[in-house]
Amino acid sequence: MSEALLSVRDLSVVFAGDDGPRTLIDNLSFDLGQGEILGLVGESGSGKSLTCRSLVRLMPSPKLAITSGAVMLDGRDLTKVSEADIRDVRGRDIGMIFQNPTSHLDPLMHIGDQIAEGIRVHRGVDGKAARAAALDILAQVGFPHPARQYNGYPHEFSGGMRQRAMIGVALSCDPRILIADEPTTALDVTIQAQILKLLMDLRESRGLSVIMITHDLGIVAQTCDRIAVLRQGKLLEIGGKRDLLGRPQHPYTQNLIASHPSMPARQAAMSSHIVHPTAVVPKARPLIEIDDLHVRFPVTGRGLFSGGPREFSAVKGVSLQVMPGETVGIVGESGSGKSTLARALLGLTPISDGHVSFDGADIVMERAKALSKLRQETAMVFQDPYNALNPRLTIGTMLAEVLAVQDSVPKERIPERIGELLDLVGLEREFAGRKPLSMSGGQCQRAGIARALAVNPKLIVADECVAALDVTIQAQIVDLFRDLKRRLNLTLLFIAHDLAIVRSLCERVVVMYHGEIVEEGPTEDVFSAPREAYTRALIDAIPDIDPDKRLVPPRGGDALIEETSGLVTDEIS
Amino acid sequence: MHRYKFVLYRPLQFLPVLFGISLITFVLVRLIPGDPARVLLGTKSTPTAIAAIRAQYGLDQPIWLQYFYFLQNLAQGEMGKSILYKIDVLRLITTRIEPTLALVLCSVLLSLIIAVPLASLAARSNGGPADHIVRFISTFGIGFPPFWLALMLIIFFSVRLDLFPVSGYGENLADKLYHLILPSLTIALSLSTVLIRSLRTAMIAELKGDLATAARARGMPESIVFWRHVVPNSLVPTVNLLAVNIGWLIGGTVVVESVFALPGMGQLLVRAIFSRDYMVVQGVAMVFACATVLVNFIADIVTVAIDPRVKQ
Amino acid sequence: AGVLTIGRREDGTTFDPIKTAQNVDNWVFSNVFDVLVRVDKTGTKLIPGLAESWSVSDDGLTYTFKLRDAKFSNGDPVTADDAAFSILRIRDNPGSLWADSYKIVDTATAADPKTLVVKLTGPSAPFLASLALPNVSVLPKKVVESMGEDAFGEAPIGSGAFAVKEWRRGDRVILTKNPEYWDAANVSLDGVEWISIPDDNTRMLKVQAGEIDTAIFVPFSRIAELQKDPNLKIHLDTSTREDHLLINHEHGALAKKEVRQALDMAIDKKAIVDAVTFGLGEVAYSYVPKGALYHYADNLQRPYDPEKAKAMLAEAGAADLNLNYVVNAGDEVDEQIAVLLQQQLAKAGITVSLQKVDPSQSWDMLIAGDYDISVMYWTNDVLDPDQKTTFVLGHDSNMNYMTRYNNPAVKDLVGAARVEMDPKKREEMYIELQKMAKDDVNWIDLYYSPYRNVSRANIETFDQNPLGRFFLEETKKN
Amino acid sequence: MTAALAPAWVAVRRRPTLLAGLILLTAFLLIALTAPLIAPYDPILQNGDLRLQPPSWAHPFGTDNFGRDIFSRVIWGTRVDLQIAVIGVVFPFLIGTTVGTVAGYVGGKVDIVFMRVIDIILAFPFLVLMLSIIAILGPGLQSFYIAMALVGWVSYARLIRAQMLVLKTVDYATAALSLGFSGPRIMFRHLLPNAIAGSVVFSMSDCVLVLLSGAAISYLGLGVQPPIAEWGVMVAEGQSFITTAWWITLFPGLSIVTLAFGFSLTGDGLGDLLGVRE
Ligand SMILES: Nc1ncnc2c1ncn2[C@@H]1O[C@H](COP(=O)(O)OP(=O)(O)OP(=O)(O)O)[C@@H](O)[C@H]1O
Ligand SMILES: Nc1ncnc2c1ncn2[C@@H]1O[C@H](COP(=O)(O)OP(=O)(O)OP(=O)(O)O)[C@@H](O)[C@H]1O
Ligand SMILES: [Mg+2]
Ligand SMILES: [Mg+2]
Repeated sequence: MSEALLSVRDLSVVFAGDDGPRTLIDNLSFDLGQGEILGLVGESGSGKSLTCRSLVRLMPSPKLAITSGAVMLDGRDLTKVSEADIRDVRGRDIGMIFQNPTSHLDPLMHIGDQIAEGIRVHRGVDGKAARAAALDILAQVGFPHPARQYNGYPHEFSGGMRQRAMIGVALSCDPRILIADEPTTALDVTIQAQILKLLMDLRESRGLSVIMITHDLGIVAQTCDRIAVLRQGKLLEIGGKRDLLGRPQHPYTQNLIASHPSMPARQAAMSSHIVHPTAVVPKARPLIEIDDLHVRFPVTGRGLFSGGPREFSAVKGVSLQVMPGETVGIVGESGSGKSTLARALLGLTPISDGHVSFDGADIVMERAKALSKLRQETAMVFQDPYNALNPRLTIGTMLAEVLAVQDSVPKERIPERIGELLDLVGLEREFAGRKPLSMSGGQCQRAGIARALAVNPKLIVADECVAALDVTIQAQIVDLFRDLKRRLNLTLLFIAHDLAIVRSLCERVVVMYHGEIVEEGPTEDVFSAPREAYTRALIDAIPDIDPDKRLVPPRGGDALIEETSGLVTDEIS
Repeated sequence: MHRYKFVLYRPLQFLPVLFGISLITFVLVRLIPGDPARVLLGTKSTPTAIAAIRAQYGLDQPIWLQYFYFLQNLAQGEMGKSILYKIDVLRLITTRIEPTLALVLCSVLLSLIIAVPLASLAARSNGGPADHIVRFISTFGIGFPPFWLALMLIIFFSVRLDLFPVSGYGENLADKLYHLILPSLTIALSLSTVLIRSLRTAMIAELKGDLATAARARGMPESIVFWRHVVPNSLVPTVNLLAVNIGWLIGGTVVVESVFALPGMGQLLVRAIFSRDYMVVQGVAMVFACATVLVNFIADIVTVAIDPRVKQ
Repeated sequence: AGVLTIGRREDGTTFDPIKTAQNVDNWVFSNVFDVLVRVDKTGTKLIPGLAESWSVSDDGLTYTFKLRDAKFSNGDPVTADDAAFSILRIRDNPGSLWADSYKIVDTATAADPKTLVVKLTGPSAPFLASLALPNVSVLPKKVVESMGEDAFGEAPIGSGAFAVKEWRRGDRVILTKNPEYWDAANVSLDGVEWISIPDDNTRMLKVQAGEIDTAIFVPFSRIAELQKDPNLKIHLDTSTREDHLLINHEHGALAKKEVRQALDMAIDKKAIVDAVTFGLGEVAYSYVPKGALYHYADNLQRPYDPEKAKAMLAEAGAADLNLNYVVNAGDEVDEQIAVLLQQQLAKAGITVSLQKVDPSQSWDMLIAGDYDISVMYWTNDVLDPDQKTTFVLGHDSNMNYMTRYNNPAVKDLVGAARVEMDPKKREEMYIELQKMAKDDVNWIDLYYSPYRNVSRANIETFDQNPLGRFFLEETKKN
Repeated sequence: MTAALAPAWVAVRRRPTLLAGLILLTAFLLIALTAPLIAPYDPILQNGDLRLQPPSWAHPFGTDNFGRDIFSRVIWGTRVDLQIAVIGVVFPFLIGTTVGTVAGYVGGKVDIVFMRVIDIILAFPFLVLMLSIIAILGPGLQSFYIAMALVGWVSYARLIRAQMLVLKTVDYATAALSLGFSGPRIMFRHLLPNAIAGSVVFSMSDCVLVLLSGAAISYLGLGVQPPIAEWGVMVAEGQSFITTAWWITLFPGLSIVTLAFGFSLTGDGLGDLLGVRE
């Protein structure tokens, strides 16, 4: 490692709150070397983003202030330089890319212009030259048709392309240091792999130094040179990735590594829990039977006079059977129709064609009967724990209402039942009086599961129910499911695009692509020997925590890019 | 251009709206007690004279038949004849439409001229003294009854300072604009308070938002951050607010027209209602409705022009 | 020389004289058109207009007019044919609002180009006076017929002192001096602009600022202040306006004459004059307004005496009288009177509930008898008292101006006065009528008020006669 | 109960805007409630000897052209004008909220029908409606309220509908649906409380609009029945004296402005409190 390019010394950031100051970053020190990729990991709220924003003094609120410490770049302390100087540092020396490209790109401006803007300001060139340079950058970050795509608006691109544009914007100022704040969290595994590959390529070609923020150890394992672990604003440990992953010092780090779904320990644990399909009584009637299901949505935004399809098929001809007590995982990239399938089988979305029956009742032919059965015997758990709970109701009120409406428990038994449910999901009974906003994501998700259990379901459909959670919490929730399944003999339909979790939880897995099932089978079979190229691509794209298992971007670059941006082509011509 | 396609079929949606408005106005004005013939004849009316006038204007026909004739006329692009003015309603309206349109236009421009800089000032000094002053003025200014404000402006600017004419509508373009300054100012003062509040809130949100952070992280000077990113993005919600307010204004200029003696449609309408000049009320209502519809239509186009995400 | 600008409340509605009954129109008609016979400045005498002279046959049925040499503003001569056409048109045209008043005309013919002969179906004392009405102005027959009525109503041709140059609807009527006018030599103004400025304040401020020369309809409340301004002249010209309280004779106790008399005594008219007209009006005591023909100056004035009124009411068995008072919305003066009357009548133990309604609707209510009391006003269009008398006392189709007053003796006298050709006897008859009406309290006379106009100090002779005619042909702008 | 209110009080105290607004409104409410006690004179009693007196100790706001005490009239006017602002908003709020909730949640044909009706009302000249209704029912508060209710609900319906369209796709709506809750329960118990904040904030500025509409109607001469003291009517009637007796219009005018100010401040504060973006 060469001489440190950027060094942070004893950095502290304090929040001047209404009830006294709170230290958010506590005496943080680290170095970033030339051409190095440094990973910053840690749970949500640990201060990763704040640290990086402090480097360029972009505090999210005037109530936050750097109280001590120094950020040294080229012999200057960035915490002390003038406002004009720090503005010069931003972009030119230190560029940033953000987690959510949608909100960080100007929706009203052409992608290309946003890149050209930085070039004009920082390099002081005229419009024409800036445009040429911007086209160049577009090509570098992997836009297949820069000239045409220059005039595209952010919303016309897919998430992956937007993130590429975001990187392009950051590169426009030709920085030496790039801060990437969770650049792939919002993206599919496949796209994630491409973006990470892009970042590493850029490091190679431009000699960039990168600070990579993430909470996924797999990503750091695949991309970083060194890793820093943050917790509650403090640096727990820092070191070379092999050292740190191999011999974590701090118990928190050890736990973090152990929670990673791709860890051998967890995979071993899983196999002991799996009830083999053969264990299911073969003659049992399937709980769910789906036969050639089609779900189509009317397409808005197409005028009276424009031709083209007026319907969009989200699910096209899916057939699937789920036995009682089975745990089936549904995977597939974003938009492949997973949620739609789940909603259709619960009778929450009208079915366009085909048949779905639950416990023998066809939800098209015998709608009333099937629906009442579904409402009483199925429940859903949702992705975003906060959005899934009505923010105005306490957990107790919410559960009581479900119990009252379901009418399965006598009125006077309701409080007691609420207690039992909370016990079941591992929440203190006092949570009955809390509202979602005063609870953490994991606690909310548990409450959501308690609500699902309140109906005494035979079937639980969990739609991306851990995607929004920290790895450590993720692991807890997955354990909870496993436990409940065993104790209550639940049938579980588990939707996720995180294949590692599915692999650790489910017996059977269904892979969806563009509304169709492309592969289906026992989890281990599918994961160890995928038949379809798509499935393989999905599996390969999972960043493994083992740095030596290299990340393979699926189907190599351009083909997929072409496809994801295909939608765009006719929009901007 | 793909995204402007709605321009072609949008007007079709408005036909039922206009039909609904014609029906409601027709029924409504005829529900009002009072007889146009009697109003026309004044205090010295006699029953025979009243009957003669009613017959002349077809008011003795059953109401559904009258409506039928009205629609029939409308289909031929006519709106009947004014009972009070004895000329074609459409012609009458064309003689009165200009001042109202000009007034609305000038007021809107003026209020934008007032609102955009003030809102920018306030948003950029968020929490500072300038912000407090602007907020105070805009909150306080909302409550002024327009006719009171108008008189105060006349007394101050026209009588005391002799800067502007007291009232009236000029002869040529420059003169007309000169006459329109005070009336537009009256409206603009209250309209701009609404705009300032909306713009300021939007700008503050944008200034704090991801967009501005991203631009700053690229080292963009604050002026570019503000004018290239924050302002356009804050305008989007304001365009709609403005459209609703313009729609409201179009039918509500009567007080200002009356204080400043502008020969516009508002005055025509009020007099028509008071004298039960049915045809004129209907005609003006239709014209106002069309104007409102048009304004919303323009607002749609503007929104689409500013914001590529919006598709109708 | 110069152009006189006049600020008024409303714009005119049409220039076809037979199709309007509004003062705003009539007052401009007098500038633009000419009539056969005019009413003089005092409002008490008929003087020659387009007719140089006239004679009436002994039976009172044939009128012969000798026309002067006059021309329309397009240069065509004014002929007897035009005059006959105009009289027959107001009688026969389906759009005429005045047909009833001219049904008495049997024929109108041109004996020669300058001689008009009008034959009546019966004798009529007020007929000659009715020819002074601006609505029966002499129009150029050829032009009306060739242009069409509607077009004429927008761009008329007349033989008055001024000609319509442009009409900006809602804004102003621009008149220029008519060089063809028979007395053009004596017209000083180059033109006149009637500008509509609906808001009273604005109109006054506009004169004060010197942006217009004159303004009419000065609010009572502004007179004292404007009088102090040395740049301005206030003109208070006698009018025939009388404000009165209508009483619905068919409603309960109001049918009793004593109750109505008590009501009269319970009202302090002086207080109304003071509060509402700021002392500029005059307490009224006869339905024939002061300054009008046959006004009876010695008519009975009941004293203001709420105590006596209360006693009279008690005697008549109407001790706790409840009255429903219909108020015209939007009329400042009307609402003020209502508020005053409510308080005054309360002193006599009468409870008045105010019901504010849209003016056009209050008409309907008055006609339907859906009221107890209500304030209305009347201004004469014609010099002769017959028009008002017939409407108010003659039991015509209007139920005596909505009061439902019914006294056959009065009715007979009204009829007789109409055909009495001897002025002396007629005057007696009208005095008798005024006494009878007062005794019966057909309504309660409240006050007479003047026309209130203001002009800049440099404007000379800005006069209005009691019938409302402006003599702009005499006005000078220095 | 007091314990439940304590956090609310803390939240209010931290927001000077809201606090100022609430204080102003409370003050007006107190004035309205105690009008008979604090008004020194009968608001409708005329006194010919005291006409057009400028402000003095005996008559702090002066007297009008009937010799009525303007101070007392302004105090009594508080009753009427508060009532105008509140009733003029309550009905539109109720109607609009209901319609918006149903249209937004149910969607489909119901939504289309309501949206067309809303289009019609939005394009309908307000003045025609207002003047017609007043002409039909007679001038006075009742007609005013009816006209306001017929038109005003549209804004609320649009606000709520937009919120509902978003909220009904939120997970807890889906959850409620999947748990077998009835439509009305989901709409009114689960979604509406989360959708209503924007409307509550808007209702405060709507109060201002209603007050001003009332004043405009008074200018056209169609305000409340005389001799009731109402600020808008007082300003309109005092207009003829604006150059000679400024106090007749000034004090009721200021009262309108101040009350409007109170509503605006409260609205701003509420928006801040409830986290609503305008
Ligand atoms: N504007 C702010 N005002 C007050 N506190 C803030 C603000 N922004 C962040 N914080 C606090 O600072 C701490 C660190 O936040 P930061 O955003 O850096 O976390 P993070 O590690 O990036 O988490 P995540 O993985 O969720 O993005 C948190 O406790 C957060 O509550
Ligand atoms: N109500 C709807 N109207 C129109 N299109 C819809 C609707 N719901 C979903 N779609 C479309 O159907 C497709 C499948 O959506 P779905 O939500 O089932 O995907 P998913 O596999 O759950 O994706 P993700 O991983 O992002 O949750 C997407 O392209 C989506 O845009
Ligand atoms: Mg973060
Ligand atoms: Mg999904």
